[in-house]
Amino acid sequence: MQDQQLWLIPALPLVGFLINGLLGRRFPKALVNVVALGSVLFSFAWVLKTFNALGGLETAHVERYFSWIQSGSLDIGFDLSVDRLTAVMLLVVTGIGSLIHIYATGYMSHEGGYYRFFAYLNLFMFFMLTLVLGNNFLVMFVGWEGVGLCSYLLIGFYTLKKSAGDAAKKAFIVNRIGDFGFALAMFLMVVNFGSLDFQKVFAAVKPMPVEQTAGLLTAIALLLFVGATGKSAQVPLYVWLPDAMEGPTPVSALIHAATMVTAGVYMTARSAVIFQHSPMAMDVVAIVGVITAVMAATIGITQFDIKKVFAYSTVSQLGYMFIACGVGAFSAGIYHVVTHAFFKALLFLGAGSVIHALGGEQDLRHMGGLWKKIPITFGVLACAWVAISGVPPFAGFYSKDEILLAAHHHAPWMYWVGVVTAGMTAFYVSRAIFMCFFGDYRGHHHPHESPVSMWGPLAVLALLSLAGGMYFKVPHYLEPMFPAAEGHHDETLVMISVAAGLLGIGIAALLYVVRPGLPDTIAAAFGPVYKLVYNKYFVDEIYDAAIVNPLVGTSRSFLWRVMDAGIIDGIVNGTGFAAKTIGGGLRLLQSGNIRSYAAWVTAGCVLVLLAIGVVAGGVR
Amino acid sequence: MSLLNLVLLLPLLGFLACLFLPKKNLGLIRMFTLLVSLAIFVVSLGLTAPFLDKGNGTWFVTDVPWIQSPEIRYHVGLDGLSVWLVLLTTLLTPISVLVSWNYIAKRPKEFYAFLLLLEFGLMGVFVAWDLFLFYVFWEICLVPMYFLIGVWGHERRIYAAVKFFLYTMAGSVLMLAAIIFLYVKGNTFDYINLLELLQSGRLALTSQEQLLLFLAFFVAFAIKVPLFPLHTWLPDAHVEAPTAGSIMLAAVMLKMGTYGIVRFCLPMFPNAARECAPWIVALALIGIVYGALVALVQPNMKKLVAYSSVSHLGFVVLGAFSFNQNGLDGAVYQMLSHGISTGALFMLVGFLYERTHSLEIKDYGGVSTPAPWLSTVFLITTLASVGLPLLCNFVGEFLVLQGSAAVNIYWTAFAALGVILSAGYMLWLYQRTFMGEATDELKHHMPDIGARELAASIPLIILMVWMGTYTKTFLPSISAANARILEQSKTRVEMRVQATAGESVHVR
Amino acid sequence: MPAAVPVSYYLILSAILFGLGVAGFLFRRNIITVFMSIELMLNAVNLSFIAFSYQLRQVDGHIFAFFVMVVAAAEAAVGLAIILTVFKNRSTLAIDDVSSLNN
Amino acid sequence: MDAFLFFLFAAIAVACGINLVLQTHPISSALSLIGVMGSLAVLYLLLGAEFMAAAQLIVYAGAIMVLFIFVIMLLNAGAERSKSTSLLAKALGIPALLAFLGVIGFLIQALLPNTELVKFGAFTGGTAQAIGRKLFTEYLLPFEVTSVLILIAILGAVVLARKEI
Repeated sequence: MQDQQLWLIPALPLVGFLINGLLGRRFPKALVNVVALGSVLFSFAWVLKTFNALGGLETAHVERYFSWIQSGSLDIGFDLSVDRLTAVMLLVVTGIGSLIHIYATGYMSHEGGYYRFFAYLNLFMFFMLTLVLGNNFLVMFVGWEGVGLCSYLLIGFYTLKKSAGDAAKKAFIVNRIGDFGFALAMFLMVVNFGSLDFQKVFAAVKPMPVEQTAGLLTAIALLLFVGATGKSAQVPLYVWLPDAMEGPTPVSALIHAATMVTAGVYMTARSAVIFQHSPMAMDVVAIVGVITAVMAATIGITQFDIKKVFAYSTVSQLGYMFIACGVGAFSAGIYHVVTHAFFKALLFLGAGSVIHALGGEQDLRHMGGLWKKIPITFGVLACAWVAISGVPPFAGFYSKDEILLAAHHHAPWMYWVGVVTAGMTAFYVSRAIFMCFFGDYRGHHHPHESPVSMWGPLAVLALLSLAGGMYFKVPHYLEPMFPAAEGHHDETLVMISVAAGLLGIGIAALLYVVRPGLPDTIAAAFGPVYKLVYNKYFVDEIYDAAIVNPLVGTSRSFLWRVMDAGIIDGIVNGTGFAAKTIGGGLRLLQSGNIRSYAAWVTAGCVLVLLAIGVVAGGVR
Repeated sequence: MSLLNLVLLLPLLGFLACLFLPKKNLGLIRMFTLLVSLAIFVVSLGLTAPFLDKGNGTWFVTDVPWIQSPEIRYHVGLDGLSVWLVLLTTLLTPISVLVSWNYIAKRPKEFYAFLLLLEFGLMGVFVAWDLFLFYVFWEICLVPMYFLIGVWGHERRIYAAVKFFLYTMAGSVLMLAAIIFLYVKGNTFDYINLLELLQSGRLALTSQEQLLLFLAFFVAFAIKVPLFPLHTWLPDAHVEAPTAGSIMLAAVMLKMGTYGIVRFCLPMFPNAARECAPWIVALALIGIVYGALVALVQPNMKKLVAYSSVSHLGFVVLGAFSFNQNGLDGAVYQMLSHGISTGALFMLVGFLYERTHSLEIKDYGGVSTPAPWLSTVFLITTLASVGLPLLCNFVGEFLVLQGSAAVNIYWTAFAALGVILSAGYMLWLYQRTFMGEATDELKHHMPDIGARELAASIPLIILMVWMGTYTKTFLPSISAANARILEQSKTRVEMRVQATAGESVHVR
Repeated sequence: MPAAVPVSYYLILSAILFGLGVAGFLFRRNIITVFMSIELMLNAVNLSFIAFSYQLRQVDGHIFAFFVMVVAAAEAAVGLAIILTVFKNRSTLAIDDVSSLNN
Repeated sequence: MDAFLFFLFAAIAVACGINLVLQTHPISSALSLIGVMGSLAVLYLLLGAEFMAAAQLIVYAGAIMVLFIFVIMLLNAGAERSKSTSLLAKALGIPALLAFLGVIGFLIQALLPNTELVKFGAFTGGTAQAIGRKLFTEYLLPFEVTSVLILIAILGAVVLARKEI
């Protein structure tokens, strides 16, 4: 296979970033659009061209550029590679990315810092593509940290809002905690395998025995998973994602729903060889996935901010993907990544369209009855709604089905928890849709439909949400990499999960359309529980109280004031003070009185004479 | 005359020439200094040629007698370890001049003259191959820095300057004693000769002597680094120093300590170094986390950056005492990248100070609205400082952590906590300073970055990216020099095996 | 009484005179007297030079004494000039009143 | 005879020395100092230092002491007003002085037990001729330096004694 210039794929958005970032301030909006969209579309086109040239991709296509870090026997290059897993991710990233760029030209048209927004978005594309294309863990880490940075920049895009700044910082630092695990895993790999290249590492791992208990591979797998929990917002590091909704809505759609947050899943699937050697790590992954899925879904039920609902939904869906990885159905996980990218991007963009229509209103309690006023938005959101609820034959149904079947095969209880979660998912999304579009309008702003640049991409995504699951048979495509588990397709299990989804929709319809007063009654009945859930189990508060505040407090009151200024500097200054005191004592001798000096000299002479006497006596 | 001698001589000539400039003519003085320092930088670029070409070896050696008795030689040379530090010095001097352009109004002639003298001393430290010469340069650096802090500093400048001076002197006196001891034993001050004597075993030190000598050198260097708990002079010195002083202090002067550790402590006393390594690593690790935690709560920008230096330089010490190629390469790389990133941070803080005359973080907020480019430059520097990949600090930190992981993964885990915390304090600083709403008064006093400031920033930004991506420029020569140092610090272990076995047969 | 005394007697005399000079320096307050005490000490030292010169049968001691004398002359000239100046400025000869070393 | 002369002039020298210290009026001290110098000149003679004896009388007793007396009279210096001297000087100085005398006396006795007896005429190397030869050969450079020293002293004295200061 000849050189495909893979580097062009991430480089084009980078060029777009540089042009817009350095010169964009003076550009008219149209030119900014051309640069930003052009670079991403070109990148998308290049991806398609590459696949066309590479054909079936039975084996990975690797391209090596130059050595990045070379020290001793360690040699890490800027190497990119494409295989089928990468291919899926590349299409999702560039495809959805292009759509969201188009959408953003409409959504952001009235915002200040227009060029800056697109520059950041292009930078994000660069890092995300680097993450996906990297042929070793370190290049992947470059993308990994880079998307975290872009997430930071875009969440904090509204620099005037303090909450945006806080959320951005939180996202970055929590991600850093995850990266800490990722980095440690890399160090262990280098120490034990001498390389970070995927091929070399996996070749070294493959012959190793499967570890039943703790061991090197378990440690590496778990540390990698720590990285994944940070990036993909899993328990216990999911707290940044709901706050990240401070960013502009296209960002939420692109970064915090469709692409970046799935990087953890991609990384887990990429390292499948390592995980497969450690059943313990796999169990941890699955259980964390289950906990996250349930917990986030319950919180999602109670939220009133439309974006927060979808954010918790994202967390919950990511939990699903990790369940898939944890039970060994990596291809099902990636399948869900793809379908989720379709319908969750659509949900967010649709929500953005609603927010745009209502002039910035995000609270569900101030919406209602909008289906007549913004019918297109309602139409596309409805597609996403059925897709996420798992209604066959739409996108969500296929991937969720795959996951649940695999879970049942691995451990039936996971299946049942998954079914309940699916029901809850259907419920809260339906709740959001009902509260938003049905009943009477409760707001004040005059709603207006979004421009075509916004609903155009929505329509494409709606189409994908409806038919994407059916046409893109991701597990089948990935079969050479992840052989399908010996699955017996059990119709009953499928029926049950579908029923759970429909039940969720039904209950939501009952509560929010037929009997609108009921939810408050129920909330009141479950008072304390409701409060606990509504306040997100007080996780943020617990983190603050248990980690952040003690850390800052101790640093300030003990380490700095006592330890540094008090003890260490005290010792230093104490030495100085002692010297001064002794000197002060000696200074009394220097009275400035010549006669007392003379007396001293005389006394000194006596001593010298005595010394002479002693020496001379000794000589004799 | 070799190029190195020229590079070394120019700042001294510039210093002397500066003294004869008319006292009143500020424009002439600063322009003269700028041109001189730029010329030095351009000439010093030539020094890199053999390293880019071949990558290893010692170049530009001059070895002539200086003082007959005791025999002290003017022995200078350049290897992969020194060359980049020299370049760092020559790069940051013109930047310091640019930064001081409007800021220094009091006694400008002396200020700029001292800057050139400082450059001379710093370069000398990095190229001296004679221990006595090294010591002389080491002390020369002290004088201009003392005056830079003491004359052009802020309110508590005298306290800070004296503290700086005494701290450093305390260490260097120990080092002088050790140097003299070595001279008495080996009858030479020449580093190469001494190393040869020590390695061949002709100059045999008892393990206790070696330990004491190692500690004498190490304490001198550790104070300069500064290693926890010898660091308390640094925040004071930085807060009080003028911007140019802070830049030179953080970016280059601290590297004297780490350079000394790598150059002298490891190869000359390998056994003692290995014996002490666990303790030193423990201090380095504490320093990394401690510095980061204390930086987290600083209300003063310069103090914050100063404590972050304590944290970052802990990595350098950690890497050096990992005794492997990755760790040592990382340590040296981290020295350079810390020089660039922290130098830039101090410079930017200086820019902010010039505008509002405050270093307190609470006096800022929302600066990015009136000064978007300044905040962009600051953000890039911040990101470099927190070790974002593709920017300079990442490479160094990665290699250091990799090196320490090869020894003990728990060290790495502990040190990596510092990386997390660095994101915390730097981003918090950025948020509190640049994000949010700006007051009208702040907006009024906050013009965006000017041409002169941009000229000082851009080279640093470019270097941050360059050093983060194309490490091939720097790393091979550093690696080669480090490989030799590692080799030197290994051979003596064999010697000791021989000695303890009491056999004259070669062991390996 | 012996016919002759040994050289050590001269040395002891020298020591006694030197001691008297020191005493004068220590206890007198008039600056001129203090100065004269110094001259006395110089003389005492000269005596021991010449005594040793006799003991060793060498003339070098005389030369040293000669130099001491020269220095004493120079010192007297400058010292007295200083005393004059001090008196002009302070109108006192008491040594404690002109001590400015003592703040 | 030699012993007698020694004891006589030693006694005079010591007596004059004591007088120098005890007198409160500087002029009395100055006269006592002349007495010391004169008796020392005799002792120099006994030790065979005829040139030095002459120089002692001419330079010291003659020139220098005249200068002193001249200054004393010029300034019209009176007797000291008694003021407490430095306590430290007394407390430390007196014991130190006594100890000094004791130690040096003991050392001279102990270290130089058998010195030569001083007989007039036994050593004749101290003539003007001998000293001149030494001075202008072996000690030429120091001698020339002393001339510079004296020149500087003269200049210094002139500068210091000018009216403007």
